[in-house]
Amino acid sequence: MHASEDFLVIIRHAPHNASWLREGLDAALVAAAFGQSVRLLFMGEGALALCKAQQAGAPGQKASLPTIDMLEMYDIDQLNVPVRTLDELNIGLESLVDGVSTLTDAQVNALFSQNRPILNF
Amino acid sequence: MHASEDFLVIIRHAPHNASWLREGLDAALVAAAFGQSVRLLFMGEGALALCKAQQAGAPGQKASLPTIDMLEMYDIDQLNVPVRTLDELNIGLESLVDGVSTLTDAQVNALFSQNRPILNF
Amino acid sequence: MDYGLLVMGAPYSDPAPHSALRFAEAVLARGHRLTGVFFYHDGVHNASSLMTPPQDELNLRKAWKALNERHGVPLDVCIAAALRRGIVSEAEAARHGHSAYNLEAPFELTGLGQLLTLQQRCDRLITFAS
Amino acid sequence: MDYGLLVMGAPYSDPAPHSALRFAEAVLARGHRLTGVFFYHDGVHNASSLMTPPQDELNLRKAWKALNERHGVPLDVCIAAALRRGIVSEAEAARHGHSAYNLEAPFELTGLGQLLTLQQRCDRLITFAS
Amino acid sequence: MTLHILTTAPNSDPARQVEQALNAGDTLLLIEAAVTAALDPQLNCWTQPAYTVWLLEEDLVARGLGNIAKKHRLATVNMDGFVALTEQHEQSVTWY
Amino acid sequence: MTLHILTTAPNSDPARQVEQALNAGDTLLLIEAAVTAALDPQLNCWTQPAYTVWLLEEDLVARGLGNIAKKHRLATVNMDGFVALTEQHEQSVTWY
Repeated sequence: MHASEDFLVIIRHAPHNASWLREGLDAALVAAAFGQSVRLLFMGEGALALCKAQQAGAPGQKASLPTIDMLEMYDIDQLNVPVRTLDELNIGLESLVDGVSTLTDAQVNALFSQNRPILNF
Repeated sequence: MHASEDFLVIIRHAPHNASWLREGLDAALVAAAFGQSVRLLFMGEGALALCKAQQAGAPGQKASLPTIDMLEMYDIDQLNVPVRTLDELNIGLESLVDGVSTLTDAQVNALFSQNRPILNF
Repeated sequence: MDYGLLVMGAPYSDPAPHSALRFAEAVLARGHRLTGVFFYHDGVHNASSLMTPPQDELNLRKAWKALNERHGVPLDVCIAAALRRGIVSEAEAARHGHSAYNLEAPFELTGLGQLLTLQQRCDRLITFAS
Repeated sequence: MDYGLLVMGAPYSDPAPHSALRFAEAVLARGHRLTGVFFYHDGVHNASSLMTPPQDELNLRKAWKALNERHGVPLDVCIAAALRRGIVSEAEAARHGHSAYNLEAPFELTGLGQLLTLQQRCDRLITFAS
Repeated sequence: MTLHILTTAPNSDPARQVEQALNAGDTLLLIEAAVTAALDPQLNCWTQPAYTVWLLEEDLVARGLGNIAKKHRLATVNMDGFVALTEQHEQSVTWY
Repeated sequence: MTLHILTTAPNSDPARQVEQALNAGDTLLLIEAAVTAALDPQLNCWTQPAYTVWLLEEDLVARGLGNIAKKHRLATVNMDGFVALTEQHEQSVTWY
């Protein structure tokens, strides 16, 4: 596996729900810091991580939105969400942070047909 | 809450999958040891705990079937499974241990309409 | 009323302990008594004195400890669930030949029977798990 | 071939570490090399030296340790995930003012970068999580 | 009357299971991941008349779904209201 | 060609997600809780021709589903076969 390939990190867990989201995003940031070109795919409840109105949780529970905002600084600008996920959650693109692009079923499928490193959270 | 009431323990987790099943059954045994009359309801994947052909898992992974067999010794003879659960899993009563009784949707519903202690695993 | 809480999720891996703590504060704020908290399943990790979150995050163990100090709430931890998961008191460490331990007062290792006792003594037992 | 494993589940709460161990044995039995195991998320609990399962159950930490002793497989544990969850080495215990620790060799606390390095060095990285 | 507390997303196993347990007159409280039910007013729990459904406000707001719940005119309680619900119901069951 | 490893029951979120990811020619390996798929030969994964599906024998037998899988003529691999599958596929993704 070489640095030039598109490194795919999949986020499937919602914010405030467990440390899966945070630990998945951390892995994406570290991959970027290692010089990989990282693409993030938010599937299922993972798309809720992009909800722009989200806040910190109960006292002491860290918000995850600041980490989403940090992605750009690490040159992670591919934030992909399947159209199917938005339909299933009944959430509109306008509720999400800027810079998210949607993918058709075929495009999601194609992401997995190319040989690249994948981490699935 | 008094000892005379029917204590309901709900098991919803499959064997070998986490300690939920084991820890749920332990709670049922302890309730019985405390003199409660315990009824067990196996919902969803929990019904797989009753599969009579199950064995120990990988080396060192404890089997849960012996615990199921122990229930009778603690006078826990109400092992209930919703018909709906068997249908959803596509599993027949003949694949389960002896002494299991099925419940209609209305009977499941009725279990929750009576005021009794409930532990849900 | 007398309330008891059953907590079955680990800090940081599960929102259940956060919810349980907020609920506990609200129970007391409404003038009820909190008869006890019982930690079972992965909830036993709430008792770990080695828990070391980043400085800007709540230390759940300290939050439970503060609840005990302010309101005398007993914090009972299921011994069978705890030992498997590496949560060990000084006495259990000695018994099993460990040279260290990570559970100390006000948390107490106890049998599952304590959960049944709590349920019988309380008007309400509320479960937190996710 | 060179294999790496990523383990993200806790013993007893999750079947993932059991599957990973059986897979590791099978990898070696087929003549491959096991370049390393990386423990992340709740997988960090595999390293706890206080883990005390009943005598008739496998002690997962000892099984990993045996794998290291027989085949020299490095056992790396993500430090950020571990500290939050109360898994602490002697050095980290000193740094954070704990009087005890529960992670020791052959387990090593390391940064998440080690996972990326493992992925780059291996022909195959297989994830175990449930 | 029972208070059912759901902590998982609307399409999860526990969400299906609690529907089997709910009786007429019961109350369903959605907390943690369950508050994402606010996104879809067509879900069964919002369209049936037999039991009452509440969303936990703090969890809703933390996930950025407060306005969506308001738009869909869904009922919320705060933590104090959660305790009040447990006062009113002799029995509670948590589904997770 | 990718090896997809599923560890959760057939009606779970990850089971739905892996179906979105599977390409023609891929392989799906069902382990741990996913082996309950053996109970229902009508499930999508058994009736489609595009990818190959295997059940992990040890996990099947531990759950008492070995005979049911045999009756339904479903393909199984043991742990050694699991490793062989990873040799044959340059890439693997675990869904949990």
